[in-house]
Amino acid sequence: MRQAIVTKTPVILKDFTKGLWQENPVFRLLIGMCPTLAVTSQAQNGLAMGLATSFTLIASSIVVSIFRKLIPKEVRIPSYILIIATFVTIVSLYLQAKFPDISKNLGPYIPLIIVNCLILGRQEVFASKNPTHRAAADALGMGLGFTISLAALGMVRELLGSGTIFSFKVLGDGFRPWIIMLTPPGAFLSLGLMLGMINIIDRFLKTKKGFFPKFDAKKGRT
Amino acid sequence: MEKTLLSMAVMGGLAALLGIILSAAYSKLKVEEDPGVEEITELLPGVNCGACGFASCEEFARRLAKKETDIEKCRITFRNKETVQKIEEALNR
Amino acid sequence: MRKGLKITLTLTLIAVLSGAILAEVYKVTIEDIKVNQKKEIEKAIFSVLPGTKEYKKEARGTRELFKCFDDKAELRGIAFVAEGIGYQDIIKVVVGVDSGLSKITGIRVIAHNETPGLGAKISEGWFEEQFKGLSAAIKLDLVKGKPDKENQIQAITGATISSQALVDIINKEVKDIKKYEAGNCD
Amino acid sequence: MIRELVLVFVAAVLVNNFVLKYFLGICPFLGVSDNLHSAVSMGFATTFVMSITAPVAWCIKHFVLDKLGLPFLEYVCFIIVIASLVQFVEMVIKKFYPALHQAMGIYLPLITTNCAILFMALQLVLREYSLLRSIVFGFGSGLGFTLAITIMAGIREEIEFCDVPRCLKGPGITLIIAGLLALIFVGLGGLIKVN
Repeated sequence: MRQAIVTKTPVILKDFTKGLWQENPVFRLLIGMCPTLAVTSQAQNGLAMGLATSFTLIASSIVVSIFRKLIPKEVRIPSYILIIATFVTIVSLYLQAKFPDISKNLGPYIPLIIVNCLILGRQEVFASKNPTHRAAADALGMGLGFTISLAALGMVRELLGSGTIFSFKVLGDGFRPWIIMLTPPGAFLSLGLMLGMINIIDRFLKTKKGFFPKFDAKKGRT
Repeated sequence: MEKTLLSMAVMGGLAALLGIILSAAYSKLKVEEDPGVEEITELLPGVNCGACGFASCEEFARRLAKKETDIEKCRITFRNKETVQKIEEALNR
Repeated sequence: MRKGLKITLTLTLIAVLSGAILAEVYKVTIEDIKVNQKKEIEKAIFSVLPGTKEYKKEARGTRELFKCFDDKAELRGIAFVAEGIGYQDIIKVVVGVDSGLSKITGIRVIAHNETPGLGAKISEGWFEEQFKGLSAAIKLDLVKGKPDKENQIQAITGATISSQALVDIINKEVKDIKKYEAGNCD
Repeated sequence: MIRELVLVFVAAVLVNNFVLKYFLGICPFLGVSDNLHSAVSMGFATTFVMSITAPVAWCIKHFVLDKLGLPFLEYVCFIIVIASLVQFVEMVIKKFYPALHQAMGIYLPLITTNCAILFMALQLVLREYSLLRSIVFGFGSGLGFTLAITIMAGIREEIEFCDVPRCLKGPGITLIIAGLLALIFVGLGGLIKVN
């Protein structure tokens, strides 16, 4: 165990930051899309959904990684789902009790956190194979990445859809809000375009050469 | 207190019933799967989320074994270096 | 067989544990949830029938009816919860009518699953304001542009179905209440 | 009665389309829809699984949860029974009917992380549907999912030959196409007003 401690700190840091950009659940891995599209018509709802999902992810990652040796291989998926469902019910009851209006806004999408591919995926791929502290770091990073992405998408859609961010009036009265941004088509379009933008930024960061690929007459686009 | 006991009883009963059904099924209904595919299925997350285009990781593993698709499609694990590497080993064996 | 036992044991253990935790959490949160629901209805009643000091709940068939009294214990009016199908899901609205059942004193939407930012605007103040003071005798109808006649409501842009649904619910409910009250006017 | 069931069915397929309006089943929707054949079989398998889930969910709610007054166990009971039940059914089919398993069974495990199925189970409970109406609702929603995923698969097969900007390749362009499809389905919004 002595040797592990020496190399541990960077690994934890790597686990944490991985979830923020390289393996950002929404824009890179593209999992957990159902709530992303559904509740981000207002930044506040997106943030609340992000936090609720992160809490569930962190809590179940910790529990799963603690009991990872005890759960037999055959029933690992039903057991993980049971743990996640318990935490989601706790979150749902807590929101109904303490934040009734957020619970009303998120409505039917809170229980969908149980079947969010992100959480079950992380349990299976990471939490059930690594010690608790690494699982917690990974869950924290993934959760934060998820929340930031949802809040960002929520802000964009709310800004364009109703001219406000977190219901503070940002764009003046002259701005006619794009109602489409609040409807399902707006959700798909804005997420698709944001995905494209993130890919461009990522390519720019990676190549650092030109922003637009140089067009090479012979070989076509490089 | 009575509600808690009731809820524990209901959940316990339900899970026990399902546990028995599943364990019986596992032993009796074992279908020989060719080991290569089984090994890959073990490596895949087994979450059956359908993001790879196939409804179950088992099916995805079978297609991987037949080289009809590539690991890139499984969006949960394709960034996970160790698993991808293990799967590649299993594939070219 | 040992493996089968291990599977069943793990599943049952997790399930029992989760059942216990959930029961406890439910017990802790159920009061708050009930308080929230009660506060919601109370807030709605007080906003729908201003000046009400306390209210008495009465059963009316399957739904409840709130007889509201002001400080001099006179009957200020009747508030009731109306339900109906909106664009996506059920809309619950509290409607207040004055004691003579002639005027709508106000409405307050307490539960809906309409499209956030669009249909959800039915629960915003300005839309509910339009119903205040309208006569309960004739049917309300929805108008796309500026309302000119007396009993007209301006629809929310982009959410006509939700606005129409709300107007229909109120029309139907007011008619029911009048029938019910006429039946056994105490 | 029949008229109402037809209304619920058409509403579930067209008006309240699970993918394009409630954003459900997006993971399979983005993943599977690049060839028509697998999209159609995935769609029908989902419909098959949803038609099983609807009555099971209804029974759990009415015979177990309501009778014993345990509303908070709703999510946990639903998900664990449905997931295990389908895993069992899949094994039975795989063992005794390999041919059927090849066509349909391989899609059964799909249930574990498909938002559409859990959402549908919770919705039919929330709206207090009768048993028959729940089954029609489940079946209709599954068909709605199949409809959306098949249309998308058809379009995406054409997209292979178009010059899609590099940053939008794959999921990006699919989301934009889905946005346009959703726009069309919004047009069907007021078609039927039914609970």
